[in-house]
Amino acid sequence: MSTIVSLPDQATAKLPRKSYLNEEYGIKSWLLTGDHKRIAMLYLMSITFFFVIGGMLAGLIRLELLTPPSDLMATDTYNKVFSMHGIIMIFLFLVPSVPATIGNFLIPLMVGAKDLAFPKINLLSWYLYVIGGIIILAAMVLGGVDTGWTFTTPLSTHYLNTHVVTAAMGIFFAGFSSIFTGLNFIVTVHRMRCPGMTWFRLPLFVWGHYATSIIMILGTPVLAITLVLVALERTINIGVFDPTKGGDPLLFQHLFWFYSHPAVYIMILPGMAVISEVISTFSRKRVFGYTAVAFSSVAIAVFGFLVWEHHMFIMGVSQYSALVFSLLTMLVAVPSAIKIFNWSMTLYKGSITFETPMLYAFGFIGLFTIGGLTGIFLATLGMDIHLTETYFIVAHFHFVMVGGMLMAYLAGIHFWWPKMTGRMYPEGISKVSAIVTFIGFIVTFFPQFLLGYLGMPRRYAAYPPDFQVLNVFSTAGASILGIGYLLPMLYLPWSLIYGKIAGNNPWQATGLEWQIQSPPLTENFTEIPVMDHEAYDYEWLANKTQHEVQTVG
Amino acid sequence: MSHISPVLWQFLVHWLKQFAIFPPEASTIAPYADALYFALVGMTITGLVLVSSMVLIFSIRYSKDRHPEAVQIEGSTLLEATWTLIPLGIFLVFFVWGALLYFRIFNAPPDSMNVYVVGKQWMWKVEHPGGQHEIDALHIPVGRPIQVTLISQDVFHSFSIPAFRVKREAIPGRYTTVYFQAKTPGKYHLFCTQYCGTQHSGMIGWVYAMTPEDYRAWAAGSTSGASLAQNGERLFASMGCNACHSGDAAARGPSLANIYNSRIRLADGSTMVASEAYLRDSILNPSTHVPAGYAPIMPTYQGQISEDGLIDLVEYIKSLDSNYRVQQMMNKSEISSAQEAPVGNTAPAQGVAKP
Amino acid sequence: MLPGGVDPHAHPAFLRHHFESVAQQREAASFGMWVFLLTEIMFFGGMFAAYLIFRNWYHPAFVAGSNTLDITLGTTNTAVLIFSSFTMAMAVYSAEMRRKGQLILFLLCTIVLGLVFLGIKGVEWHEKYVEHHVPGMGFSIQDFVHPTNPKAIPLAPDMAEKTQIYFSLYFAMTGMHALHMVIGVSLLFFLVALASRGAYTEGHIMPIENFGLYWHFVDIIWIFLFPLLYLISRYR
Amino acid sequence: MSEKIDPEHQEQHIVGPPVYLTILLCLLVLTAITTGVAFIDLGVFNAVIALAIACLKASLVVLFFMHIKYSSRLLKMTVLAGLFTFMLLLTLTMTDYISRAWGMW
Ligand code: HEA
Ligand code: HEA
Ligand code: HEC
Ligand code: CUA
Ligand SMILES: [Cu+2]
Repeated sequence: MSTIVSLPDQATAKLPRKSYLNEEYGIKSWLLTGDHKRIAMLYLMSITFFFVIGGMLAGLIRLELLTPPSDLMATDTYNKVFSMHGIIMIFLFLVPSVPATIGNFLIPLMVGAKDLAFPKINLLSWYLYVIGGIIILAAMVLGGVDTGWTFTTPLSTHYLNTHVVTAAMGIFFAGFSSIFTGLNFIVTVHRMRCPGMTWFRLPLFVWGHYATSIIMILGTPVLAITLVLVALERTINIGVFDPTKGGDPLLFQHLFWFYSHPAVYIMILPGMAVISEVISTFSRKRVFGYTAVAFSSVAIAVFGFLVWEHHMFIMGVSQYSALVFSLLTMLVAVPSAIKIFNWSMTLYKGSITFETPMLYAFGFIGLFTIGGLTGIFLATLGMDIHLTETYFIVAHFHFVMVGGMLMAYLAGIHFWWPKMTGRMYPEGISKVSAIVTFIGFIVTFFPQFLLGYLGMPRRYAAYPPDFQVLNVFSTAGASILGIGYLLPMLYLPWSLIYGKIAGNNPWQATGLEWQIQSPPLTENFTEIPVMDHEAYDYEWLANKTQHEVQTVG
Repeated sequence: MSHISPVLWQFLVHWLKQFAIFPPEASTIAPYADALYFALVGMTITGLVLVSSMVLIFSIRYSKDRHPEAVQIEGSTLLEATWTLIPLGIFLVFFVWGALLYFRIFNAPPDSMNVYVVGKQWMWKVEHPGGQHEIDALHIPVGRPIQVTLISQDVFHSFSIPAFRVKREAIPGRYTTVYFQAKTPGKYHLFCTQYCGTQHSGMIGWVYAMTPEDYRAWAAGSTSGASLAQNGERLFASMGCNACHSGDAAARGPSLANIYNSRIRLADGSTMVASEAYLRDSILNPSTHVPAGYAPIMPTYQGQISEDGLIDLVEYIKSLDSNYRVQQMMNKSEISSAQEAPVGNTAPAQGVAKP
Repeated sequence: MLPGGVDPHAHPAFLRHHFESVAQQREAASFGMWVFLLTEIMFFGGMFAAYLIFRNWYHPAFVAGSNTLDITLGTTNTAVLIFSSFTMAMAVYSAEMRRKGQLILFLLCTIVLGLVFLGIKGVEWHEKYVEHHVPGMGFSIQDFVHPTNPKAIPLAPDMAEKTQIYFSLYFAMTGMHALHMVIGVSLLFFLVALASRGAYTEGHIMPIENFGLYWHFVDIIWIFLFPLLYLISRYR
Repeated sequence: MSEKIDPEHQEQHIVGPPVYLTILLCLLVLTAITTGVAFIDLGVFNAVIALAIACLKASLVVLFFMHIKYSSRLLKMTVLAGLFTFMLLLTLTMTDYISRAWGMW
């Protein structure tokens, strides 16, 4: 592949004799490992599994919506399908996607540590995730839940007789998994940085994950207690959310969204973190406005806690407080804009190449801009009245979550694939799949904006025939999209055996993780590194490479 | 075109006919909402064009072939300030614009005609003050502001009329209101947009916006005989309310005449306006707001009256208010034909002191 | 030199391989514990928010509900828990001083006090069960509408219904608190077992210190629960 | 480590039994006070005093039993961050509950 930067060690690269992958063999050495890289791989596999399930459910949704009446499945089946789709995709796929896989793999490498601060807790958090996942799967197999992913009371507490408590407990476990991941990251970033690694020498990837961890730690427990209260309400009939007993169903909304709005930033900040690395590497340039990008991550995390009520604008909250929250929502949108502009400016006077991760990153920028700006529609009070609970919302959040985060996730997986496995993915076909994904995505979700403005309500198993045209487009797009996601699932495993050997630093990137062998040793660094330059210092890298060429080859 | 099969062809034609990208502007609010929408679309397109042209131009101009050596740039405070402040300014404009529209939609003008809507799994029950009941349908005259007072009997529902660009949640245990004024006669979708269980997607109906004449004819034709206030009066007697609320000075309960929309002094010294919500709550949770000078002896009717019954009672108590009566009469005389007796004339119950 | 005389650059057996020094390990562990306590604050925070709202809405019901709690038991329990916090603090001190016997003694004291707390709590809950004041288990409002206590002000039936909200919160909050206590006491047994093998008196006191933080946190939660649940308008 | 000047790190400080005993005594006295005060009718001040005393007790526990007084700035900030977020939850939720009934009295 001509576009891959050629390297001193690329031509002669061999897989290292010893690495974290072959340090020990056997199932047990994986299931009891404390190594953050192995745990990341465990996560990668389990997350992919749940993504496939969630994706198949999405396929069912789209098939059902091909025609107006609910002909493929009964309405309550449909309700279970979209609820499980939402629950699985959010709690079992998107929340852990980048942080638990790529983040887990990279944070210690990037701060120059041998492992995360608490390896056992890291492993525990994977087990919690798996337990949560199994419980949710059990809920699905035993008959499903049909609450939607939002568990709206009193519907979920008193009017449904599906496995609400089971699903809630599954989410409870998955939530604690996410808390422990966040805890580990925060402590690692504060306490395990190598000598010379000051805060402002940290890669932006670490900043993004630091901000994410803040939300995980402070937001997730509120979701946990809310779900416990829902479960108690269902099982022993306490009445805090039940209007007939004097409780307040809006209180549930407040507590739920106190987590779930910040959670959408759990779902995007790690993606943004990936994009910073990718853009910088492939334009061979320092990220424009490093401090602004770093601080905007933290700003998003902090301001993210102040805006949850924008999900409740027509639910009977006080109009004055709606005003406050609308204003705050406008403020939280600004840091995202700052990031987008800084990334665009990073390209200016760069030396740009277009490897697959970069294509995904471009996809991210475009789609997230649309998704984010349509968020402004929803934050605008008067407009939200018309748009809320319609397909406009569905389009908005798929643009930010699928167009944004999922693209970033794929960018990250491709970008660090050589580091994780020691082998390159096939560049040609992966570019094709990036482009297929992009096209499929637009065809799937763009029509949903129009549908939303036309007024098609979300969570409808059957809809009036007026809306069919756009729905057919959407379904057609989803099949293209499915292929776009299927391809990496085929060629990435293929490349494990047949891929070209990557060498230490196939992208000529500056991060610490690229200066060691790929795949890395179990202990990451043979001796603790000393950071003596800024992040994204390409001159330092050039000098180093030159030095290596002189001494090695 | 011969190679396109006839079925497919029909499908295409059908589609093209059905194709629309925004719903009819059938209410007075709709143009305002659409204006805001197009402004927002404009902002999105501007933003997108700006960002994507930056990305495109730079990646062409500075691709590795053309620009092999990257120039390292730190950043620029001036630029950061620009792209912080300009988007912020734009967003704030939309905040103000949106807020104005929000208050407009949720606060009805005082002379609007009131319609009650009760949501339950999975139907909309509409009750007109004149006593017309409908299910999953709403008949309204064009050209009159209409206030819909919503409540739910079970779970959250959401009352949505896309053609009017309005929507409001029906909440269990609390009244919410939304207001609109239809512009063009026609038949429009009515959706439940809040997920409410199995038949959520079946909780749909139609809104019929009619010319005032048609509406009058419809109202006269479909009245059930008794207005809501009259039903309420009957309930008031049958539930034994008049035992205490007889209006006498010696009665155990306060007189309910003229209390609607008046300022009530409560036993704890605060005051409250007796809105519909207050009246409803006084019947279900009497001890949460005890008017000054009375003992909290009124029993709770929680679980004994349906939401429909509560609406009847509330309408009855409202009809005891002379101002409201006059207004209702005006509504009536404007809308309903002369043969139909205005509610106010029959409303005052025996024994209730006239103001 | 660290307390207990460990050289921070020495590599004792308890130093995990991925840490550079004992100091780093120690700082990471205590910071980690504090971050965990943050999540605990927010976990209980959700219930405190609910409490705040309903207390304002249904104040009379909260007063009536609160006045049925046994204040003697409540105050005793508060004192018991504060004492257990003290013994726990002393346990940490003993570990720092490398006094094994003293450490075990204080840990045992803490266990006993914790169990006493749970026992008293159990008695109180049982009382509520007998009085039909447990939501969802034959909850009855009779005691509030027709109080047996002549000093208590009878509630209107609709307000009396709302005592159920009070008791829901009472059981949710004290229940969650007690759950934390149960977890704490169970952990204490482990700590005692390990301490008697001398695990914490060789300079490796982090587990004891962190457990202390947890225990004090549980104590703090109770310090707030006590006035909020037991002490509403007691003068009635 | 010790020669480095870094606000995040600080030498461990051992707190002795005298301090613990004093705190224990304070806590018990405060418990007695808060229980006693609850039996006097002070109107809204009952709640205020009860909460103030609870906060005071909690601070004593945090500062001395939990050694925050002697800990690094990082740990102090951590405690504050928790309180801050909890207050956010309360105040912003209350913006809704307080103003919901505006215009009704
Ligand atoms: C990854 C997830 C994610 C992200 C990042 C966001 C980001 C945002 N979201 Fe979104 N949102 C969701 C996921 C997400 N959302 C989900 C899942 C729901 C539905 C939940 C449900 O009900 O099921 C939802 C719902 C939702 C609602 C509630 C709608 C309703 O139910 O009525 C609102 C309302 O304000 C909203 C707003 C926003 C805003 C303002 C942002 C902002 O953060 C966006 C900021 C970004 C930008 C603004 C783009 C970049 C800006 C520029 C490039 C500048 C452009 C230039 C000029 C203007 C000149 N979102
Ligand atoms: C991470 C989050 C995430 C992701 C990735 C997706 C991905 C997709 N979603 Fe999802 N969606 C949500 C989160 C997500 N969604 C949430 C939170 C809701 C709200 C739920 C609620 O209302 O409670 C929702 C709701 C939702 C709806 C609205 C349902 C309704 O309101 O009635 C629709 C409808 O089109 C939809 C479609 C899709 C499609 C087509 C994809 C595609 O991108 C998926 C493509 C992926 C695959 C297809 C899998 C990979 C491919 C293969 C394994 C190949 C083999 C499979 C096939 C060929 C089918 N989603
Ligand atoms: C046992 C006597 C009694 C009965 C029966 C009774 N009420 Fe009342 N009502 C009272 C008293 C006393 C008050 C004032 C104190 C209070 O609110 O508890 C009151 C207050 C009210 C108020 C609030 C008035 C204000 O000025 O704020 C309304 C409205 C009301 N009642 C409606 C009804 C209705 C409707 C019924 C029947 C379904 C009814 N009442 C049955 C005694 C009664
Ligand atoms: Cu009613 Cu959806
Ligand atoms: Cu949000």
